[in-house]
Amino acid sequence: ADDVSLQLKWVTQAQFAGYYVALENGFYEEEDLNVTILPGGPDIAPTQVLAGGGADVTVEWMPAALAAREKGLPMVNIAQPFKSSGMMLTCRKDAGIETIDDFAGNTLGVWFFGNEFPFLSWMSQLGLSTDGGESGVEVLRQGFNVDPLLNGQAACISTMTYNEYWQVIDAGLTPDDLVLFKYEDQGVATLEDGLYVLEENLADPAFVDRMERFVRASMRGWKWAEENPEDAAMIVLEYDQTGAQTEQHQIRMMGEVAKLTAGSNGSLDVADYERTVASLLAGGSDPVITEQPEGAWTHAITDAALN
Amino acid sequence: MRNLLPILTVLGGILVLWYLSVAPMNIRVALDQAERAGADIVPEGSVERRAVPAWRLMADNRDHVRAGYQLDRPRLPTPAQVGQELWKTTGEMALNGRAWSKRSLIYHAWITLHSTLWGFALGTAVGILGAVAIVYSRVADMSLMPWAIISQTIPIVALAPMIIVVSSQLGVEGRGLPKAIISAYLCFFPVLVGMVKGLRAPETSQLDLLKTYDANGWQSFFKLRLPASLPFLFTSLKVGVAAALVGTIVGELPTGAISGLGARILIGDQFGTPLAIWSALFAAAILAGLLVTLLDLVQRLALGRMGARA
Amino acid sequence: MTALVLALVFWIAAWGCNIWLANSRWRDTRAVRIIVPVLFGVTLLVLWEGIVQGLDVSQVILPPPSLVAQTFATSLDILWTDFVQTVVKGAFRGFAIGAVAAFLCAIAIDRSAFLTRGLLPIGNFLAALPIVGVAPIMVNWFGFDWQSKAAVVVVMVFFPILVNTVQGLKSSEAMQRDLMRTYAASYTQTLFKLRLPAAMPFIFNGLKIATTLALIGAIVAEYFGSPTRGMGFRISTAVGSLSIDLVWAEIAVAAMVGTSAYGVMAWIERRVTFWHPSHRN
Amino acid sequence: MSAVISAENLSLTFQTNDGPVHALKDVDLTIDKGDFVSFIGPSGCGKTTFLRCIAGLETPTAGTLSVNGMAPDEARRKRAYGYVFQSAGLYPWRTIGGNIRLPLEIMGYAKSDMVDRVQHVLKLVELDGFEKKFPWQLSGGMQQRASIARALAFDADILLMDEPFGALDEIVRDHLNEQLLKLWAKTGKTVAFVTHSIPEAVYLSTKIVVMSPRPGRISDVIDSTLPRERPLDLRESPEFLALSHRVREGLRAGHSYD
Amino acid sequence: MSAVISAENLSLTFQTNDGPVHALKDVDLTIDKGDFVSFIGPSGCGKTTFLRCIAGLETPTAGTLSVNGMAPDEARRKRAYGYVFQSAGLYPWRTIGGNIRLPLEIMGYAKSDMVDRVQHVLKLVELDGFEKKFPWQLSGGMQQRASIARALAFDADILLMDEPFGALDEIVRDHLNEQLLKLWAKTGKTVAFVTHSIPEAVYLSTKIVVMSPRPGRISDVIDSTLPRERPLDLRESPEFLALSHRVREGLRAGHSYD
Ligand SMILES: Nc1ncnc2c1ncn2[C@@H]1O[C@H](COP(=O)(O)OP(=O)(O)OP(=O)(O)O)[C@@H](O)[C@H]1O
Ligand SMILES: Nc1ncnc2c1ncn2[C@@H]1O[C@H](COP(=O)(O)OP(=O)(O)OP(=O)(O)O)[C@@H](O)[C@H]1O
Ligand SMILES: Cc1ncc(C[n+]2csc(CCO)c2C)c(N)n1
Ligand SMILES: [Mg+2]
Ligand SMILES: [Mg+2]
Repeated sequence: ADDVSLQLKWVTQAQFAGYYVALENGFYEEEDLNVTILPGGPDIAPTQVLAGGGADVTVEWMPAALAAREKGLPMVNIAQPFKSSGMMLTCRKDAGIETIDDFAGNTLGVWFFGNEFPFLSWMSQLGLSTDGGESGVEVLRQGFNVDPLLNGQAACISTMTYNEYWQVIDAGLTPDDLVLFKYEDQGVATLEDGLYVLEENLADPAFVDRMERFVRASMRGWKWAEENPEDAAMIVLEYDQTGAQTEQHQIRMMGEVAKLTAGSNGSLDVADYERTVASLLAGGSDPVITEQPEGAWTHAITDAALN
Repeated sequence: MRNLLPILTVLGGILVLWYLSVAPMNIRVALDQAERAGADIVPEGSVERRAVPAWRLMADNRDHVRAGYQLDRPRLPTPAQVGQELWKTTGEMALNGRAWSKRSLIYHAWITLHSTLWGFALGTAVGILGAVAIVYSRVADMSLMPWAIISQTIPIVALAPMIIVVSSQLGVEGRGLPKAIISAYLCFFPVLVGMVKGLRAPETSQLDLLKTYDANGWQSFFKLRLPASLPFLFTSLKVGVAAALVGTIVGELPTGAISGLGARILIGDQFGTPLAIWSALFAAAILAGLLVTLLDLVQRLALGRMGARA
Repeated sequence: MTALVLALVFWIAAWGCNIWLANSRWRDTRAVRIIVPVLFGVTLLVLWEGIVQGLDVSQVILPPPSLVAQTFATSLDILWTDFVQTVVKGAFRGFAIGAVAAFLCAIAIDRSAFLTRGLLPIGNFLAALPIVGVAPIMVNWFGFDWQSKAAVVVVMVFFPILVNTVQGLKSSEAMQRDLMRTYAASYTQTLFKLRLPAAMPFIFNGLKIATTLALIGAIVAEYFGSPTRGMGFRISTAVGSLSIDLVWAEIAVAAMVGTSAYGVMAWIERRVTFWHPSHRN
Repeated sequence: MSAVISAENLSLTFQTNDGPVHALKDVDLTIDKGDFVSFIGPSGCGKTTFLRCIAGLETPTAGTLSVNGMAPDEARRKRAYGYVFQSAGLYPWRTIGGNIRLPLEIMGYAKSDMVDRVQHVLKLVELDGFEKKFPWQLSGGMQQRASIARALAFDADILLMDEPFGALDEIVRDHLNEQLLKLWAKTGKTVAFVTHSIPEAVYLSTKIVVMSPRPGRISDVIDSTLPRERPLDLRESPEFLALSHRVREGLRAGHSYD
Repeated sequence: MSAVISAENLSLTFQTNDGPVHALKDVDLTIDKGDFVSFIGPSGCGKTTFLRCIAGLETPTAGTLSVNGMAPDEARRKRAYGYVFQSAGLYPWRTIGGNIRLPLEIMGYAKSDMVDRVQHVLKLVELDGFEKKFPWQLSGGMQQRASIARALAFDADILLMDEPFGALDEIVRDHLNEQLLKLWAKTGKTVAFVTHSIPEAVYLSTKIVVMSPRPGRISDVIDSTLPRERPLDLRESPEFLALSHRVREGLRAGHSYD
């Protein structure tokens, strides 16, 4: 069997259910692959791991991948299991937020570590400065939890539809207390959770062959997970070594993730790609990327894998 | 044993203070919860309450103060809650034969201990070898010592991700080794400093004595310098093992997130379960206590056999 | 490859030079004492540059020191902002608060032999704990700005200083205390004229340990939430955007700050405890 | 002459882990004003303990002890004596002048008075010019003299000295003995002096108290027959040797050799 | 009798930060086989330095010195002498037996031989039965005897002793002096002995070397007129006192009192 190592963007959770399902159900084995899944963490940059040769393929968000590409690390999107973005800004009504016009003068929680790009380009499209002050917004680097919203340190925080949002709900706030700004609805959605490899590797036919099999099996995993959310969640729990994830949360997460993967067969939708690039380029004075990327994606793998 | 009563008294004092702090720390969360459940709270609305000091809230909402002691997600859990959580994730699981389950703190403590011991071994070896080099070579003494100090001012958290990337590039699987390296990085310094002191502990007259016997370098190392340094070694080993544990946990905090006590703290933080954080913290404390006590015992035994006074 | 070879040659030459210097007849001069470790440090940098260039290591994994220096020079404003946020606001204030609190506590405890006996073992135990673990709790309690960082630092430096001070206060010899009794000296007189001066070497020992802890504490705490400035914030964000050169620039700042803080502490120590055998010439 | 220090049936037992240690047992002794009394005896016979009882640093378990007609503790509070310890015990962070000033600061002397007194006692022990030096910059003999100066700086009529010259070599010791005698003659203080050296005890004292251990008690009290004026070579006189012999015999009686 | 140690025009200057220190200057001395030579002199006059030169631990800057007809360093490698330091300097982690065995282990003696030798010297210094004790379990005098035993355990004809009894009290010291004399008589070793005590020097020696400082030189060499057989009370004889007087005068001449 051929070895493939996959670096995840975050800790083991249903966000990555497709890969765990493929592993557990033997889809990889059927493709004659021996897959190792490396969980991520708050200080693990998948891009860096890829650059260092610690993994063959990584799950990454497109803004971070394109930014890395500009840094001289040629990452290429070979598949895009997530069709839509799950990111949103979750705000408290009692902090006085009703519409996007209320942001000015408030504190907003944002993830950094390569996840800040969509937010930054959104703000610059809204014409809000992110250095604090009356006319702009005060940005707080959100940690790993939703506490800033709960104890009032921030008016809004970043959440994923499938994860942090539910933690806010679990903590006792009701949907009535909250206002949600989905990036999809604001027209600033960027592509999340794609599969990326190093460009130089694509010159190697053996590698390309392995990736074709890998993507095929992974997409089988995703489709299986969409159809069997509860079983998929249990499989994820099986692989969670921290032992801290709960069944309820993972099942719920799987349900939400399924909505995001639903529209994708794994092949990158070029229109989505272009929308993402446009959004990142339109960053005003401080855009995330400065020029149109070349060769940042390929359909070669998915075309071969899915036919 | 003479110290038992004072220690218990101080511990008792700490417990009382802790219990007393729980009410003001948790009152806001308790009131928010009660309000959502439909109770009348003065003043209304959590935003209004932010301007009111905790003692006022407690005075105006006496009925809800008690609720602060039973929250699921307290800002400050009670000692009893922490104890229960600890027991649930250790003793109770062990009794059910699930000590090695991923949900058991015993399993995570073991992961942490494992890396700590490797780091400790590595750090101790580096520290002792460095000390020998420093004591026997002037060049090493002059060039290494300042850099050993400087090395400790570098934030290891910043190095952690790089250590992981580099070691995976070198073909090392898993996170155990990178953690052990970080832990060794913190551990070697106290051992080095202690051993340098220890190896230099023999007085000139003791060294001269060996010279009058025309002893060679090995003999003076094994018959004088090494035994003379043992008390220093043990003292610094105790500091070193504690440092190794800190290193492992720091290594697990932002980079591990897979398993180990540091990962439990991180995950506990991410999912807003303070009890998980607190119980992992206490487990780490217990682990540190056990390690230091164990070394203390070894020290007593070894030095006792070497004729140290009881 | 040539770069690597050159670096190795330089390494051997510098090491040889150091051996010669350390055994030369100027070996005890101030200049040699400074040159030797500096040359050693330079050797490390050259070796690093040589390895990175020679083995063509990607700069998103390990940038060469030359690039780090360049980034350092061009990012002075960022580095300064982060320095103010993390060091001046977080670490320094936390250190000051923690040190003063520990010192006052030690003096209070010291009046009771009973409390001292109870607190010393506990303090020693707490000083050995992985206290950085409280960082997430402190961020939850004190918010994301410098206050929570200072709080972590307070907790981290408190116990080493407390334990050392209490031990120091006990360190005056029985004879020296008896001398005070023969003068029928009051408690405060004995404290200020005997026990505090005698405790100084211990107190400085605690302070020196605490300086390195303070920086680590302030940086780690930033990983759990921070404003958009600070050394911990920058390091983590820079890793995320693969600006590893900036990470190293921040590391350099941390090392310089830590080393100078330690140096200043050691300097004050030498002034204050000039009488201690380890400082007499 | 009146009794400055008087002990009657004095006993002191330390409770230790290995059972009680009888450091002093039924000690009777009177020291008159102006006396120079030496205590000599093997290690552990209670010399230091007795001096500490006088100083009010230790509380006897039985018997009575009065110093200047008061209880020792009261006398201590009244600053009735100066105490010189075996090791000089100067505070290393103070200069010689600062060390001598220490008791004066504590007792609240006026600034100008302090300066005078420090100068005075420095001259007395022949250390003028060393005021600004730190203790470790001085030889052992000079340190010991400074510690005597410290005990002389304030007005106490009693001087308690516990083996002050124990750590010094014989020649320096001879010299300090001579100086101490002069000083005693000049100031007329009452001195209680502990020593291990027979010649020292004989040379200095008007009264020699020989002690023996387990339990610590007085085995001989010898009134000196030597004149008050004592040149150093008095020590080769037959009278001196006879006294030495008597002391040695007294000592040997109570001594085990290990 | 043949010269075991002979020094001619021996000088040693230490280079220090405060300029050169002339620890020894033009020292001439011959020590014959079987001699017991004491060195006495004020602190800093170079006694220790001279002994260390003999032992090959210090290199003279001028003059010649031979030990057993060899250069001192060669003699050291041949293990020509046993050295007894001022403090017993027993290794605290070794038992008394282990401490005495130390030089034997280093010199590679056979196991069985070691056992015999340890037993033999323990008996010699009257410490049989204490082999398994640790140093701290012994009194100061016993520790000092153990350190002498350690220097006797291997076959060296020369014994170099640097103030071995400096830290002990007078009575214990008397006792050890007596034992040392016996041992010397029994073994016939050549002894070089440093002391601060005049009675000790006079009581023990066949030859007393009086030294004076700055620069360190020999100011007097006194051949003892005392018989080889020396009971303790010899010390009250006129001959003894006369010798003591001569030593004291020699000392005082070269002494500054600090
Ligand atoms: N604080 C104490 N606790 C218990 N035992 C004590 C204490 N102080 C002294 N002793 C014991 O009391 C006895 C007398 O001691 P002391 O110090 O008075 O003897 P000393 O005559 O001064 O001896 P030395 O000549 O060695 O100074 C000794 O056996 C000693 O061990
Ligand atoms: N290693 C050294 N470096 C510099 N000076 C030294 C050294 N050793 C001894 N001296 C100096 O040489 C002189 C003679 O010293 P030495 O130790 O021989 O004296 P001593 O007669 O043994 O004195 P004591 O009776 O105090 O032991 C002293 O002034 C001393 O300070
Ligand atoms: C410090 C921190 N940095 C980044 C992320 C972003 N992130 C990585 S995967 C993922 C999906 C939800 O878990 C998200 C949001 C985070 N959560 N915390
Ligand atoms: Mg005493
Ligand atoms: Mg000497």
